[in-house]
Amino acid sequence: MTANSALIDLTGDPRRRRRERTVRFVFMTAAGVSVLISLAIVLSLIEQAWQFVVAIEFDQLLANGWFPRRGRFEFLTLFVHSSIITGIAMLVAVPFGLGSAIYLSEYAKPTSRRILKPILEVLAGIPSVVLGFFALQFLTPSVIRKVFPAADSANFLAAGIGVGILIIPLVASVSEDAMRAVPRALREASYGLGAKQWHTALRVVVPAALSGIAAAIILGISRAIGETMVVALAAGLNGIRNLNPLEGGLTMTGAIANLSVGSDQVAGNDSAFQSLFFVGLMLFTLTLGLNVISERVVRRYRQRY
Amino acid sequence: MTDTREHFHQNLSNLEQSVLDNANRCIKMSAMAVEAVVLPDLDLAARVAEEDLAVDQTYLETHNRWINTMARQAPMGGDLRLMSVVLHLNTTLERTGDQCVNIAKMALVTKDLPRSDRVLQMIREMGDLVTPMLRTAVDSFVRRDVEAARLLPAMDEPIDRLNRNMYRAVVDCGPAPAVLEWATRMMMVARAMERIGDQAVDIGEQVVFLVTGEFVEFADPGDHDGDRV
Amino acid sequence: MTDTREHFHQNLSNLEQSVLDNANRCIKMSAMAVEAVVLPDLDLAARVAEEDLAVDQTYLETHNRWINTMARQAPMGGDLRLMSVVLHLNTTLERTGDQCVNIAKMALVTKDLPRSDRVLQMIREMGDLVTPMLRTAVDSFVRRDVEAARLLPAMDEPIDRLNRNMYRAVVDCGPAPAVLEWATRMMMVARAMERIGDQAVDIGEQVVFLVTGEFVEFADPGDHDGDRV
Amino acid sequence: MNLERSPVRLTGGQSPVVDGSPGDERTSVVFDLEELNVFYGSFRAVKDVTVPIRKNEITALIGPSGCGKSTVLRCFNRMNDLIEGARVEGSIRYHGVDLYGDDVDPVEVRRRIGMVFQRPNPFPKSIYDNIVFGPKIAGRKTGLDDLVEESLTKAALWDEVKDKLRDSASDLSGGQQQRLCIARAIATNPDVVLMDEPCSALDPIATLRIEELMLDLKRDYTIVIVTHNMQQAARVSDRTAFFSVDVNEVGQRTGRLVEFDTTDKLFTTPAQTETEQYITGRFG
Amino acid sequence: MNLERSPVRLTGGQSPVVDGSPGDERTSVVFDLEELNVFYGSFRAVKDVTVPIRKNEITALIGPSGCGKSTVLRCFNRMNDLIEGARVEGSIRYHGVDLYGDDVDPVEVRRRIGMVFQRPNPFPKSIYDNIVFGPKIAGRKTGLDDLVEESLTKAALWDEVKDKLRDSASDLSGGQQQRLCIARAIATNPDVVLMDEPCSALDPIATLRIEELMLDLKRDYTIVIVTHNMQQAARVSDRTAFFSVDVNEVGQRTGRLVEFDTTDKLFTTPAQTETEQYITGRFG
Amino acid sequence: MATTSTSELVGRSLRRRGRSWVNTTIAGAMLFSLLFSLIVLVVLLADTIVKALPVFRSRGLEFVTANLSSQVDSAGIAQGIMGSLALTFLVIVIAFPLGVSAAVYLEEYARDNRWTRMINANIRNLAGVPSIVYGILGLFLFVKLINQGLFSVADGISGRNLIAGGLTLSVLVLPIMIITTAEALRAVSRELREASFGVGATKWETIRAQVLPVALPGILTGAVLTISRAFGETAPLLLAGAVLSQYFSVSSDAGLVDLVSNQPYTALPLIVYNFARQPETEFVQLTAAAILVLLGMLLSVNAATILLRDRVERRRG
Amino acid sequence: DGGPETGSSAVAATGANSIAISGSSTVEPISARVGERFDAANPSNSTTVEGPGTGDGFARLCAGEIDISDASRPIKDAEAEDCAANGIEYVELHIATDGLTVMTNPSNTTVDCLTFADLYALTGPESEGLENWSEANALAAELGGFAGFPDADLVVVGPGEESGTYDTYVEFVISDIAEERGQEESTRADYEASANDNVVVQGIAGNPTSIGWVGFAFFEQNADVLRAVEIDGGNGCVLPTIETIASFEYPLSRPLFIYVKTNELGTKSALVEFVDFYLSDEGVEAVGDAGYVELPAEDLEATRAAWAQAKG
Ligand SMILES: Nc1ncnc2c1ncn2[C@@H]1O[C@H](COP(=O)(O)OP(=O)(O)OP(=O)(O)O)[C@@H](O)[C@H]1O
Ligand SMILES: Nc1ncnc2c1ncn2[C@@H]1O[C@H](COP(=O)(O)OP(=O)(O)OP(=O)(O)O)[C@@H](O)[C@H]1O
Ligand SMILES: [Mg+2]
Ligand SMILES: [Mg+2]
Ligand SMILES: O=P([O-])([O-])[O-]
Repeated sequence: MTANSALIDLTGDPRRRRRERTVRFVFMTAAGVSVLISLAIVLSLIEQAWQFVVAIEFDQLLANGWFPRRGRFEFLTLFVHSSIITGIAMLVAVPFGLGSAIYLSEYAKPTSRRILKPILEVLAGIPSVVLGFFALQFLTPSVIRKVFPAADSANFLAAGIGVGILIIPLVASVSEDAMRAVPRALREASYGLGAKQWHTALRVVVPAALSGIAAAIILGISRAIGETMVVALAAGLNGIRNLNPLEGGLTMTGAIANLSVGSDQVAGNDSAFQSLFFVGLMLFTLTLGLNVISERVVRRYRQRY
Repeated sequence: MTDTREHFHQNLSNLEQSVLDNANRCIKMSAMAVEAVVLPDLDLAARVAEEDLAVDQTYLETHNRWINTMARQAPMGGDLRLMSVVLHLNTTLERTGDQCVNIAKMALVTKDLPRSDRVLQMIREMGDLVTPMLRTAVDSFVRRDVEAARLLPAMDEPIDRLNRNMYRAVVDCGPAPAVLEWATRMMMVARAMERIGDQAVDIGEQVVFLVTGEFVEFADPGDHDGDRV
Repeated sequence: MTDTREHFHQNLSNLEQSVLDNANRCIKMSAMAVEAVVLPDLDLAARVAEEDLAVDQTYLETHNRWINTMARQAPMGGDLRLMSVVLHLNTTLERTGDQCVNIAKMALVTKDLPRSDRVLQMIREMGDLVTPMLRTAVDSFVRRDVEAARLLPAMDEPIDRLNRNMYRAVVDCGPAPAVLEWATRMMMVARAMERIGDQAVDIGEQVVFLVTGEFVEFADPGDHDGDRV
Repeated sequence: MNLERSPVRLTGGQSPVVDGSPGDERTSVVFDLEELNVFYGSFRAVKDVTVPIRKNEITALIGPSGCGKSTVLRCFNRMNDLIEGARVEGSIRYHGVDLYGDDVDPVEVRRRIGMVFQRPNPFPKSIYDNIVFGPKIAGRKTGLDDLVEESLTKAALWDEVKDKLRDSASDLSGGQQQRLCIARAIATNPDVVLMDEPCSALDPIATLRIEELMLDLKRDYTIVIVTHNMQQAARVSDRTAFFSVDVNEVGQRTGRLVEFDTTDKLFTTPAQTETEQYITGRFG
Repeated sequence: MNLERSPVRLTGGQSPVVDGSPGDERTSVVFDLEELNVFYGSFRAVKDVTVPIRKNEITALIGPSGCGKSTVLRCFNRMNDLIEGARVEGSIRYHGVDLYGDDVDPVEVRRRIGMVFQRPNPFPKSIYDNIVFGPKIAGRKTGLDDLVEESLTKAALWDEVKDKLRDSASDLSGGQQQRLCIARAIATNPDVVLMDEPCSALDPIATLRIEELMLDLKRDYTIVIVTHNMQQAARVSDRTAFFSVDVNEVGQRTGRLVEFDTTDKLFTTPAQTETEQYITGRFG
Repeated sequence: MATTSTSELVGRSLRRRGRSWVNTTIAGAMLFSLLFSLIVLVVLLADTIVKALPVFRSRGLEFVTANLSSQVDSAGIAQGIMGSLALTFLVIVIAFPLGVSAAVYLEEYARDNRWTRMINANIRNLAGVPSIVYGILGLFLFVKLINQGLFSVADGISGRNLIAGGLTLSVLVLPIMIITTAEALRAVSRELREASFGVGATKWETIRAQVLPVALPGILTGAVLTISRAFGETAPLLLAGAVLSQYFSVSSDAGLVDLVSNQPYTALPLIVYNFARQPETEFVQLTAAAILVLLGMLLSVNAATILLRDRVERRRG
Repeated sequence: DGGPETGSSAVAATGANSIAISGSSTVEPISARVGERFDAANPSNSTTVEGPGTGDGFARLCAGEIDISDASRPIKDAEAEDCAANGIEYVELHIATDGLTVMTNPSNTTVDCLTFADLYALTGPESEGLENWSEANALAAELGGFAGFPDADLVVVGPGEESGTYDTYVEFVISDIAEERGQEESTRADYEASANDNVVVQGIAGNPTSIGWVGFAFFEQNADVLRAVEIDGGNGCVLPTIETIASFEYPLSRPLFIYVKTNELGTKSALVEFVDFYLSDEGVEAVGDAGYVELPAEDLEATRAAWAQAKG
């Protein structure tokens, strides 16, 4: 009724409304920046990479090895080297990372967890350049050369192990999250059926967290491919394709770092310099792809619980 | 449509069945009691008393089970009405049983007394009315038949009339004291049958309540007894 | 100790109060009804009939509120027993009210008839017994007094006896038909009072159930009526 | 107000029975839902709900899971605005004003129409700050102490907490927390309090205490409560709306008002078979 | 067995009333708790519980929150072993064997004494795999198909899922999931099934269905159920143990058995005032 | 008697059948994989300490306060420490408010439409982009544009300054900052928000008075972790203009503006990298010593984080 | 403008009291020491010394971005044209001499002295794929070298292709023969390359049958774990020592330069003072400190004269 409509005023305080709009705008701008950044990344990469691609001949991409100075831009070599290092890294990170995750989430009592978990956190906090030095100055001379005296001073094995160590905390924490997201109820159900601890851990929890674990591994791969400093210090600069883990070679990130550190050849050669953007774009695309996949996988387990 | 609370409804129909058992006993007893008085047949009277033991037994059991069911199931809606009706009918039927015993007992105390044909005829007539009425009431409950239940006050009408006329018939029996005593006893029998009629009406009321949820008295029960003013 | 369900318990005590209201009405009515017959006083009789309207009204209301309370509160334990007792007493008291009306009506039909002193004396005696007995029963309920309730069958004893002796007294009244008619009517009055006594005993049974949770019949009610075999 | 409208609506096939009661004339209508439909995206969660909510009464919304009780409740104070894609059709009038009208500020609506939720959700602050938050943001600056005492007293919590108003609200027991939430809701001086399964996280004793509180509160407020618990609706409410749910081929559940009536009537002699089956536990 | 022991124990001041019933002699005792005390660290959560659990009966444990119902229940299959610092004193005899005896393997205990939890917790695997998990780890290799059918049939779920045994259990409704959990529990062929508030996450209709199922199952199994819901205990159980809780100065809550009796008796004429007050909603 | 036999039978079936070696073995293997990380840490630290010992023994903490030098025996890392601290400060100033604001927008304001989902996915992906790619961005965007005077702060500005480095690192950690903040915000229960809206609070009032205070510990933990990440980053700075050399010096009369916008800079991790490339065996020792300082600073940041988180967890119960 | 720039290529040599030096990594230690000593006396000065590589230094010098370009070889014509096009004027100052040192593991006793032909056979473009010393015998013999290589694993270690040291090695050792044989003027691609000379040193030290090359300073630092190989440039085997390098008797000796931009000499007094100091007796000590060979007095005077002339 009109009498009541007059009595009941629901229009609210205009000042509060205005303030709402202002605040909202400020926050929106901030969010916009993140979009700008990714645009900037893609644009800066694409523009320069494009210049590179048009500047070179196609067979230069198939030439033997990655030697920008010689106009040999065999990207495949970089990719293979990156893959080898990533493979070695995952051989280290997956068992140790997963094992750590299983131990922390399934076996460790709260008190021991409080003590043990920081190990991984501390390891995660070690800068990669430190591990690069470790790989170069400890792993190669004091470990690898002891087993394989023939190993080169810069070799995939040391770099791979270094990268692997670097990734253990990532794999461990993402898969531990996934395992801890498995409801306690599921474990109790398993124990309630007379399952032993390892049954519960390996047959109930791990399968339930499988997609999270998969995501952890994919993320680990993505991180391994993008890791720079360990590789730059410990993997060597060999641009010829090499499949021997005891010898070294240039990876994608190594190539970028190498180009960025600067050299007389590059300064005078457009294509060689722009190859940096080309490799950067490849790296970006590759890790993006992996991240998207892991995201998909993660979303699957998020949905379940 | 599945019945989710089958165990409860099983329970509930068991309770209803107990009440029906008593109802059927009462129907049988009312016929037997009248027969016992009219013949008179002391064995029959004794069997009525015996039946009543079963009625009382069932009554007590039903009451306890009613309380338990109520505590356990917290029924609602129609189920709740049924529970309330069950409790009510349980009491009513126990009383009906008692009335039957009251009638049957008269067979004993009147067995050697002289009779009045007119009074005996009236008792017979009432007996012929009251048992079918009780059966009608119980049937209306079994079939949840509101129409049938609504007929009961009308069926009670002749019984009331016969009962009212009893005074006159008894007084007319005098002056022989033996006959008078017999007739006086018969007045009690008539009164008991009249009450059974009332209880049948009461059952009918409960049936109407059970089905419609509305609780009404069919008629002022104060009217059933005594003369119209 | 706070009472968490105060609204419900408020509800419950309102229900109990309604039953008590009817109980007190019945006590008053039973005294009035006997008085009306003995004097006889037609006004008093009319007032009994009037009271009964209130009893019936309360009875219906209580029944409906009972169902609602039951549906809403799903009581348990002592509360549930109280609910069951309330339903039972509600019915019982409505019938007590009816009995009082039945008695009072006799004032009307017997107002011009000659009387028998002996019978009148017996009626007086019964009246003096039955009202206090009803009061005792109601008090035992109010106070949840099992001891008092257990006294009721004993109190019913003299009433039953007087009622049994009524036959003889009535038969002894003959042969004057007018006196006989009056006496016969008085037999009905006695019978009604005897039933009120029974109902008082019934109330006592309920009190015992309410307090102890055990439901027992104090005595075979079939015994209250008619002669001992 | 809208009492002249026929309280009985017949809207074809499966028309809900919306019955008046003898008390209709005594209380005025606070909310008037007409042909309310609520959508989540393109999916219709609730269909054609027509219900009047009366002043100083407790109205309960009951029905099986997913029948849209919460959905309807959250329309009363436009809480659904916060849900992505939620959309309302039909009208909700609040004292005659269209709640979803253009110049209606949902913030203002929520101040006037308080809400209490399923799990007690006190702010992780002191008891005092919990109560004064609403009034403060609404611009109130004075008399806060009195307000706190008044609200807590109304919520039957004052005696238990008066000595620890500065303690964290999280240290209270579940039942106390829920009463605090009620106190918080009434501190903004609303005239309606909505409650969505306010006792489902509480134990029976705490539940009963909240129910008692609701019965006290209806002297001052109009209360709408959603509950899973039939017994609870029966215990506390004056009127009950029973919703049922139709499931379509793809498993989407659309709620539908089956019956609206006084609680006494609905729980003892429902007009609809569906209601009877629900309350007696036969279903499906 | 232990029937010769006096069913009535008097342990001083606040002795719980543990009453027998006419049926005592007909059923044998499966569990015999005597003077059970459970500690979490140094804190005593449950005090002096003496309760016999009888075969093919449903025994309900009720009481206010924190009174130790779950704690006691989890002693029956040594689930408390999994909680750090949990410790049991007193004795639990299972068919006369001390459950906490030195050479008793808790894993074996849990196989014979199944458990169903508060929220349905199917493994995120197929329906089939859920059922066979227990039997398989126990070494069973053959007749699994039959076992699945049998368990699901017993759990009143077979008809609903027989065509989708390989589908994920997560796609079932809440009520179906809980029945699946019951099926899973009985697939290891236990003789006792423990249930901790098995319906508290379900709607009323699903709840009633589980209750019906329990009543069916007690033909084959002994069931112990913890419930918050008095009505539920009343509806389904044969005997009920009512626990109360004493709160000490520092707010620690120690549970205590107040009364143990047949459900009929306990809910209509409890022997203890405390029980009466609890079931009639007066408390505190 | 039947009773005894039942109980005997039951007792026998419940009896423990020896310890499960499978269980023990598996538990041991899992524990070892966790301890492997510890072993690595210990070896790494021990190796570094052993290598660094001569430096500390001969120079004490002097090399921490000394500037870079081509002479091994006088080379110090003071410039790296100062540079790293300055960069960290810039990251806090730039990335923290920006990241928190963006997260608040995305979590609290943005409608859940394709656009928002895209932005969210985009941010998550940015967090996974290798840091060296951010270096490319820093080089292309900041170094170059600043050099061209686009972000002119002072006259004669150089593109290779702290601003470029700080911006590059800020951009690098921004997605992580947004994600951790968003996670902290998401952990705030919906109930709390509804409670606030329910008493008539606006969105901003709800966020400011209820959501942010609750999320703050989480946001801060995330921020500290993020910042410690920025602290240890090397690769992007290689491209973003940090000086990678044996020697450079900063003018002693450079003002603050001049310092951030017009003076060369480096960071501790870069010094480590550069030292590690030097020929002299003494540089190996110096590298190790620099690493110890770097780790020391990082560990104190991490320890603070862990303490902070433990306190928050305990407070929440 | 889109011109090529690396991360270390954008020092704007603008401030009146800041000096930007870039270029050869070989010369970097010398310039760094000089800068250090200069700054000690002039704290308001800011000096940056970097060593990305000789060519890079020239590129930046010619872009006007730096004040001084270090160089381990003379400027190429193309680079000089670039400077001219940008109007950049400079003066070339010869400051020291270095000897590129070919090394092997001390346990390798079979090889004492190598000719350019031997080195070409072992590390030249045609050696790509060789994994055993003996496999190089044929080519070495063909080119008239030593050719007596044993049957042992061949491991070649050296600085990355980006370095001027690599450049010099190619120029001195490979170019002539490669040009003659119509081969690419580069080493084999499949050697162990590292930007970190320390890694190169370790690579050689860690492998008994390795061969590699670094600047003399790097060798000297690690003389205990390495063994320098004598080089026969046609005039007999010569071991690299301070003396043989200074006298250019050692065939792989090379001059080290700084190129100073002269455009701003009039306005930028700090730069003038800096170069003055560089060439002073005190400044020149840095050469020896860094492990390089100081110029003979007459050469130093020539350099000082060139500088004096440039100052005008
Ligand atoms: N935010 C949402 N988006 C999409 N659908 C929704 C949303 N919230 C509820 N629904 C759907 O709307 C229907 C009604 O939901 P609502 O929560 O109102 O039911 P309810 O009666 O409160 O159920 P419950 O008793 O389980 O709380 C359900 O089918 C539900 O799945
Ligand atoms: N793991 C534990 N550690 C320490 N104390 C515990 C633990 N579990 C339960 N308690 C305490 O033991 C007491 C009994 O808890 P329990 O869970 O058995 O109660 P409950 O009766 O099941 O309560 P609810 O009805 O809330 O489930 C409580 O005071 C509780 O706080
Ligand atoms: Mg809801
Ligand atoms: Mg519990
Ligand atoms: O760094 P270089 O001296 O080899 O150019």
